[in-house]
Amino acid sequence: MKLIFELSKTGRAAADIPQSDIPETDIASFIDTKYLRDNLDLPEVSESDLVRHYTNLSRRNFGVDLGFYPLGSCTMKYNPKINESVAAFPEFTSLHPYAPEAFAQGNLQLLHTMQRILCNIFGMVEFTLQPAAGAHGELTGVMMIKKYFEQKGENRRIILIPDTAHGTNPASGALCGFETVTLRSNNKGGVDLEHLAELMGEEVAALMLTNPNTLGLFERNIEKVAQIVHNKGGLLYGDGANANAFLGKTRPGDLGFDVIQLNLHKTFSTPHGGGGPGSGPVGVGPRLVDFLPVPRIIRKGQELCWSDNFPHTIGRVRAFYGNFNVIVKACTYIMSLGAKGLVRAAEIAVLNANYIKEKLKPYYDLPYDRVCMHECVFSGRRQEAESGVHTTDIAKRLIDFGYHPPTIYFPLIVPEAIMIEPTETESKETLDEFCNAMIAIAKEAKECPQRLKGAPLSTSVARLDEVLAARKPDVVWKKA
Amino acid sequence: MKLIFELSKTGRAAADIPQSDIPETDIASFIDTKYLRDNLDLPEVSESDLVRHYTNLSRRNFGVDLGFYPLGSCTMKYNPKINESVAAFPEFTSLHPYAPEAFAQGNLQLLHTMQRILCNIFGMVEFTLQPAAGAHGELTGVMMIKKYFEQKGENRRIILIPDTAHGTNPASGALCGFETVTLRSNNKGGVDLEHLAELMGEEVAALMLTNPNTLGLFERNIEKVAQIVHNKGGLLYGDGANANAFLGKTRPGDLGFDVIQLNLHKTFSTPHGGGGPGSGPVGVGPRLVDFLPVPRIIRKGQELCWSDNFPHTIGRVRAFYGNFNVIVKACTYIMSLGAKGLVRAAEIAVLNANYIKEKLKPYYDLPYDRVCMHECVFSGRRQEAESGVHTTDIAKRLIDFGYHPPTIYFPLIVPEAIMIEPTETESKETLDEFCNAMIAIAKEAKECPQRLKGAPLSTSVARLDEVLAARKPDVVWKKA
Amino acid sequence: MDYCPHTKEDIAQMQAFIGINSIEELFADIPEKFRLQQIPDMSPALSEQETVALMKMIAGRNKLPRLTFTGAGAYAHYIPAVVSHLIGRAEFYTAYTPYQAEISQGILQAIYEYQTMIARLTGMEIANASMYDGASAMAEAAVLCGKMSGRAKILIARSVHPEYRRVVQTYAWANGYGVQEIPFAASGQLDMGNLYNCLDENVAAVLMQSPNFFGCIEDVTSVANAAHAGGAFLISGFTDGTSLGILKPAGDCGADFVVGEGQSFGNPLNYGGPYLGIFAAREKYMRRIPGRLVGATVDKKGRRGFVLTLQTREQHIRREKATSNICSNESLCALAAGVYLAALGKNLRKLSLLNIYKTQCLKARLLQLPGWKTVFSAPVYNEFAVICPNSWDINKKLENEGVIGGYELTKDYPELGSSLLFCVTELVSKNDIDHICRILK
Amino acid sequence: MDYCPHTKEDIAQMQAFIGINSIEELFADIPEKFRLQQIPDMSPALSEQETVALMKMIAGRNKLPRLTFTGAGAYAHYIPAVVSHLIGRAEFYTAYTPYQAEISQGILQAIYEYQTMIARLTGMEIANASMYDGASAMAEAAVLCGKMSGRAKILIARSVHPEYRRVVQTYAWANGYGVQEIPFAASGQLDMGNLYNCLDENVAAVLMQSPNFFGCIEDVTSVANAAHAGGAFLISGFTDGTSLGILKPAGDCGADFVVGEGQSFGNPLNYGGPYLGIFAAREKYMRRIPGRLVGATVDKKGRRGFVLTLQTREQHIRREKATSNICSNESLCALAAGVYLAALGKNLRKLSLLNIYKTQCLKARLLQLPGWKTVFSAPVYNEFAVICPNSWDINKKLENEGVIGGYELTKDYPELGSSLLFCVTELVSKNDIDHICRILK
Ligand SMILES: Cc1ncc(COP(=O)(O)O)c(C=O)c1O
Ligand SMILES: Cc1ncc(COP(=O)(O)O)c(C=O)c1O
Repeated sequence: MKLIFELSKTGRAAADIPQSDIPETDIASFIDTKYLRDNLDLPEVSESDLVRHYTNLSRRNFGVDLGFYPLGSCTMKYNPKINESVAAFPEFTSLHPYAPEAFAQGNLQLLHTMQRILCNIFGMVEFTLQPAAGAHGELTGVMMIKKYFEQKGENRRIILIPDTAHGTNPASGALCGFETVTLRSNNKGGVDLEHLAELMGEEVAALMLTNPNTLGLFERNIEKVAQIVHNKGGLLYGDGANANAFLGKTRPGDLGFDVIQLNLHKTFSTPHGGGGPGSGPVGVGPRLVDFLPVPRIIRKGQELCWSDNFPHTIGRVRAFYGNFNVIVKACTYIMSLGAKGLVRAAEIAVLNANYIKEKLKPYYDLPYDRVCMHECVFSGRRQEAESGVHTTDIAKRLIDFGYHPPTIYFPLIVPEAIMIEPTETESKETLDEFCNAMIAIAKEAKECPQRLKGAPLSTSVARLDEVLAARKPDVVWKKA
Repeated sequence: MKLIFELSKTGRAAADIPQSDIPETDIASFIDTKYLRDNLDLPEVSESDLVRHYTNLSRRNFGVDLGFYPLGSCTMKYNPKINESVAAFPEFTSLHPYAPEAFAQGNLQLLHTMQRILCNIFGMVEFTLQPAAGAHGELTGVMMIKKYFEQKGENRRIILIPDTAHGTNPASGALCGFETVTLRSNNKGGVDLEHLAELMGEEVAALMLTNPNTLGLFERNIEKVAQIVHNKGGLLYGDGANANAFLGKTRPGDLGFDVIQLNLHKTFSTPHGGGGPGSGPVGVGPRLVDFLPVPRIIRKGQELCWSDNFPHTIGRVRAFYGNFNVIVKACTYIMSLGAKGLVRAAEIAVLNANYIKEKLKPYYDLPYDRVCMHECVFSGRRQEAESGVHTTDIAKRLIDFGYHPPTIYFPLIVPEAIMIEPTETESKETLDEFCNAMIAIAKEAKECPQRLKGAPLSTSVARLDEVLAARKPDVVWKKA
Repeated sequence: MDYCPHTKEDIAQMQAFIGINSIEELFADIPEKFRLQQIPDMSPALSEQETVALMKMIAGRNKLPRLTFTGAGAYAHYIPAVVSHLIGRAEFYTAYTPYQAEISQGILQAIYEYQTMIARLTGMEIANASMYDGASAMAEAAVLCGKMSGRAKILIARSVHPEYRRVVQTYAWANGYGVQEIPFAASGQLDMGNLYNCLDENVAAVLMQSPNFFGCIEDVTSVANAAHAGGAFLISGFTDGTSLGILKPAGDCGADFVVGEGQSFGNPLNYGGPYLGIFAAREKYMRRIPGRLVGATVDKKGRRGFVLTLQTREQHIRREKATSNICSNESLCALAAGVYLAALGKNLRKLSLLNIYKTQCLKARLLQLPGWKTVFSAPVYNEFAVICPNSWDINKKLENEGVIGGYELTKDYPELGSSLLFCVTELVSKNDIDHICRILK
Repeated sequence: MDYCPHTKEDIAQMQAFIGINSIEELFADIPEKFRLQQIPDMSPALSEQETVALMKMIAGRNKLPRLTFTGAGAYAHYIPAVVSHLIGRAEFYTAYTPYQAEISQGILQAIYEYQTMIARLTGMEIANASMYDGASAMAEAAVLCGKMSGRAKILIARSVHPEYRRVVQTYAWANGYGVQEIPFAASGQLDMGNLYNCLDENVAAVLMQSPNFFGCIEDVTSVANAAHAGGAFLISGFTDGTSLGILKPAGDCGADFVVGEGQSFGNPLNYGGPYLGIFAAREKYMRRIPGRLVGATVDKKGRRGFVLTLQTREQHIRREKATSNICSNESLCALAAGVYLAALGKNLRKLSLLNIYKTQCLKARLLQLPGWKTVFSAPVYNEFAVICPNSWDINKKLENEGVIGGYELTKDYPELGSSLLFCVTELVSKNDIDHICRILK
């Protein structure tokens, strides 16, 4: 397809500007021309060209609304349409963040309710809704940990991170000036308790744990893990990206987590938007409440208001209050499901993952053969060994079968990893058909590996040259 | 793709029903069970399945938002998104048609304004917005004609219809009990005046004329035509489906038309919805005002109200007031374009059609080689003679080039007709590319006619067996 | 704003190619004396922002009610969010009639599915792709019966929606048919005795609705038997389509045609339109019915596909001999209905029940008010008629509280005196019922 | 409502296949004592209709203003209807990050186009695929400059948005950097004298906005020269992105990084989010910047295509050595911005002018009120500060008329005393200006 710039023609515009109802004056009388730009090189297209361009682009994109999207660690569940409709209410979309609180009582109630609900679900004392995504929440959490020890006058410069952790965990630690040290997993895919005990010292601020972890496995020794960390005065950070696995089954607060970030855009069904916006609320236990970012919602008589008046706060991690409109969608979802619906979501998500795990076990290597939670992680090493086919090839071939590929090559400790998260919104029929495709591909890998290496065949472009893209980066179009 | 019924599974539902806040009672205590049904065989699918089903179906459909759609006589212009947004205002969508007029002053103002505007544009005395589509408007117009003569005590049972007319014209006459007689066209594609004079007698109620006609040609002798009809006491009916050609250039009322129906879904940019809803307002000159359908809008003091109090009315042609929400879109469009924009639309529509005509003239037969209005009609007879390729084959091959085919085999007086209406919203680039495709196809027709006969190659299904469909009609799915 | 992408240079190049000096030359066929320079009394163009502001202002002159208790042929139901999201897909709503099947499989399959759902819902063998609305669907069915039977009289129950009767009257008049009304009995149902008397050899069809305009459920089977005994067709309609979730469909009662308004299925009130006419029939009439039909077939490779079929019935082929003049129908509304019905599935029955419970609750409560009396004895779905002290005052009282009250029956049925027709759907809560009873006390 | 399609039989079959008797067995890894039976204090499930009613009720507790004169980092602009129609395409909004390029060409190409538009608009060579918001974009740029320079001090103009300063402060603290404020001069622009004094060899970067928080246009070129002379980077931001339609972009003035809030481009106010952080840079920093980058490349057949590129900068590859921890960004908001900018094209300049005319009009009118005085002398875009008798009273007066007045500067700038920051965009008409002047008279 052409680029929007290649459609451009001088003199066209899709959006028009009203005539001024105020006499137009020479701009130079207001602003010295040295401050003015002399060219504005934006595309000039008609409305119809614009609409066709983006509509046709959309048709080259795969979304959950088209089919199964078992991207592990991403919880690509169905995004209910009612969430979109509610979030589009003009009352929610059109208020300025600095609208006097008297204008915004509905919004404040929604945010406040959401905080209370999240506390109930996750067993935390308080939540902030300010962070814009999961990683932003991690950063916020780690900042609070830093502040906590600063406040206590302890200089702890290390954060422990399991080798299964998502890349954002070490990166968040680093962006906060911590040194990160890798914690080994044991052969069951859980925390190696001995290694933890060994690493855990007075210099260690926290352990960042994802539970269930990125192998889709629940940390059976969570109580011991928390003890070891807490006994040395450290804090336990929870990456809640996988919260879909345990809604209503257990609560991180009860398990000993001092702080946890959520990904509303995973667990609570808000759409991912092709990469965002998300929302990454952070919940804290009693130790960290004082350090939450400001502003926080407080009650003044009948009214809810914003307050900056928390002296120990880490400050702010972004302007305004968070990705409000995303939170509206998550809140709508939670209200729809209610107590039982959330539990059922977790149960069916776990059931679905175990079903896939059992179905595909005979065909793909399963490095950790135990009950999994919301996702299961296979390895393509058998295919690699047998016929030189890589996990990438398997993934690309799935596209031809009409599926979005699973997450691949993550977690790093599984070679040729294939990480499948079906979520609860997929039917048994869908899982069966998907498994049949996976089984067919395993067969193809043996019988005609070339077909996999040539995949996908059904898309507008074939496999793209990523090496070229990185070697000669072209990230901004220039007229030839 | 599977049918929605083939996805169905007992126990699923995409939409749920609230719990009753009123005690549930045995239904039989209210309604004798003999009145109750015992089965309800609707599809049972989850919301996600539902969304995927219809989203994937939509992707097997071609709309104006995907590309050029030069369907002659259908005026497939771009459907501005602002029309959709305005029509979705809850104030417009959520009022009951029997809401007291005090609740509906906005709607009434909109309808009233629309009537006035249409009168201005078309030079008529009054408009009704009740008919639901063009053909419904025709029927309404013909009914008024019938009533007019009934009122005058004249028994006129014939309606004259040119051989170029759209099928709805004779069908509308027939649905009103008239006998229809075909009027020949002359060799310039206009009305054969002698034949008209010959046919026009005391038994003839009206001539139904489309101007510009379905050859895209303006009736140069319109003044004489009107004279001949009027001199014999007949009325002149105008099929306004082609009004896009003359907005602001001339007015049917001035040309002598006594009644005209419009197709808002063509001329005024409202989307066709895959076949409807449309809207077919009917405008009348002084002779027919009394016969307009009821209710009509009247002013009572400050308020606008509905009134049934028109004794000579034909009555009603549908319930309520017309396709209100479609009218909102058309009104929004008219307000956007304003006086000059409407004229420009007509001018560019005509320019575009003539441009295509000139570009393709060397490659396809042009039966009437004169300046055309909003559309041009070619014939595929050269290709037929040269290589046995039919207009259908040319049309299907265009699909592979990314275009919706033009209207084909209409008007009936042109053999192998190819009727191209580009509309004003298509750019020169689009026309050039389309013409290049048409030229390439003309070449293919010569060089490898088989490719055309096998077209389309790029669609989810190839050419379908229409004969089988008609011979063994399967219009309702039955479980195998 | 206009939507022409043409730059000055484009126009110049195109003029040069055509060989003209100005666009005006292209309009030379319009006789000079009729040539216009501008549209009189038209406002100038507006930018999009200004257009929105203007239309918001007009919309703002409407007053949205807090509650609506009027049904009478148009019904306020909850519409699941999926409906607008799906019919808002540009590929659906910016397409024309699917004349080119290969690139129209989306709407064709969806309409085929709609036809199937409607046939099942109405208890009929076939259904078409939609008519303009319920009233015109009934009128076209009546005309068809006239043509098929060669008989010139149409009997219509007085308990059919008044506007439908008027539309039938208009179409019948245009075709030279007479229309006669069959009164209702004290039960609110059609007066069978009178029907027998009227059923002579001149009667083409009997037209009725169940639920009828008063909300009363008719004994369709008996009417069908009577009509058939008299050699007439039975055309049976309904008011609120959601009643089909629980009521025995007319198809199961012997009707030859089932027609009705499909608005209740996922289409907003929209101040009366666009709605969609449901038209279902016995299979044997397939080649006689009006409107489009989508049929299943196969492509060259044997794959299932869908096409517009039996087009020889239609005006663009058969012209004056067509079964109807209909061309554009209400496709997108039918799509909405299909999505709605597929979304609810068997829950449509639950919805029907909810409508009944709530209706019975309001009815019981209103009848406790002094001077309020029930009118009819027949069972009802979600509408019921009441006699009340001063219907006009009552509605004004409600109006002042932002509530649209019952439909005033007196206009169309002076014989009923001061009476209102109330409608209660799932959108009305028990609190709402309490609320209006409080207003009326 | 829950969205699980599973029937009882499905579950039974799946359990049997897995070899369990109840789903509960799958949760055996959760130690018994931590196992929950239900979520405390949670309300039961609601049907969709009830959910909508509840959310409508909550929404209804907001009061929508008739007019908004507050900008201060979030701007009310007219959003063309195309934007929501296009970003509402399900293929866009229900997709994840485009890790699998072959089935994600839509969003990849759209973001590549967005990057190009942003680079052109800001006068920079490259731009990334978006950050969380303007404030965090500025903070990440500051941290990056600290890392690249090995210097530990950040200078930030006091005329930068107060919340941005606070965010920078937080990120800087977390990374062990110090932040120092540069005051503003009487003109409202950054105090150059003070800047020169502060620019020692410890300074990693100078941070500013133009227009700045007071709406004043800064002399970015002079600041850039000063910063560079001191061996520091210049990070320049802006407040309302539409100002870029007419103002010389910081890239053309020598800035090393241009960051800012992109909300003005087609994203609704949304009570503060989601918005999008714009991040543009000189090409030479391409391998150091945070966030995703889409790059053009070719497929096996030489066709142009797009991929996420330079991912080795990112956390999922580089982990603790990544240039940032950012993963999800604000893709859909960036898509909206791209659609908006492509829709306006060169009309963005007209829009800027309209904002300026209207702003100047309000300013002139307000300064006629007794006791109202101008604060700064520098030219402004669409915001301006005024000293006025009692800012709190004035805003209350406006509030009572449903108008959101100016931003109260006193909170963040006590040195300015009673003062308001007014913002005027194209949504404000001359009548509106008359209206509020009448209220304030
Ligand atoms: C386990 C885990 N943690 C954190 C994140 C980061 O979340 P976000 O993309 O919202 O920043 C992800 C996202 O993929 C994740 O899978
Ligand atoms: C010339 C002409 N007249 C009438 C009609 C009928 O209009 P509608 O489809 O709105 O009933 C059409 C539609 O194609 C037409 O082209």
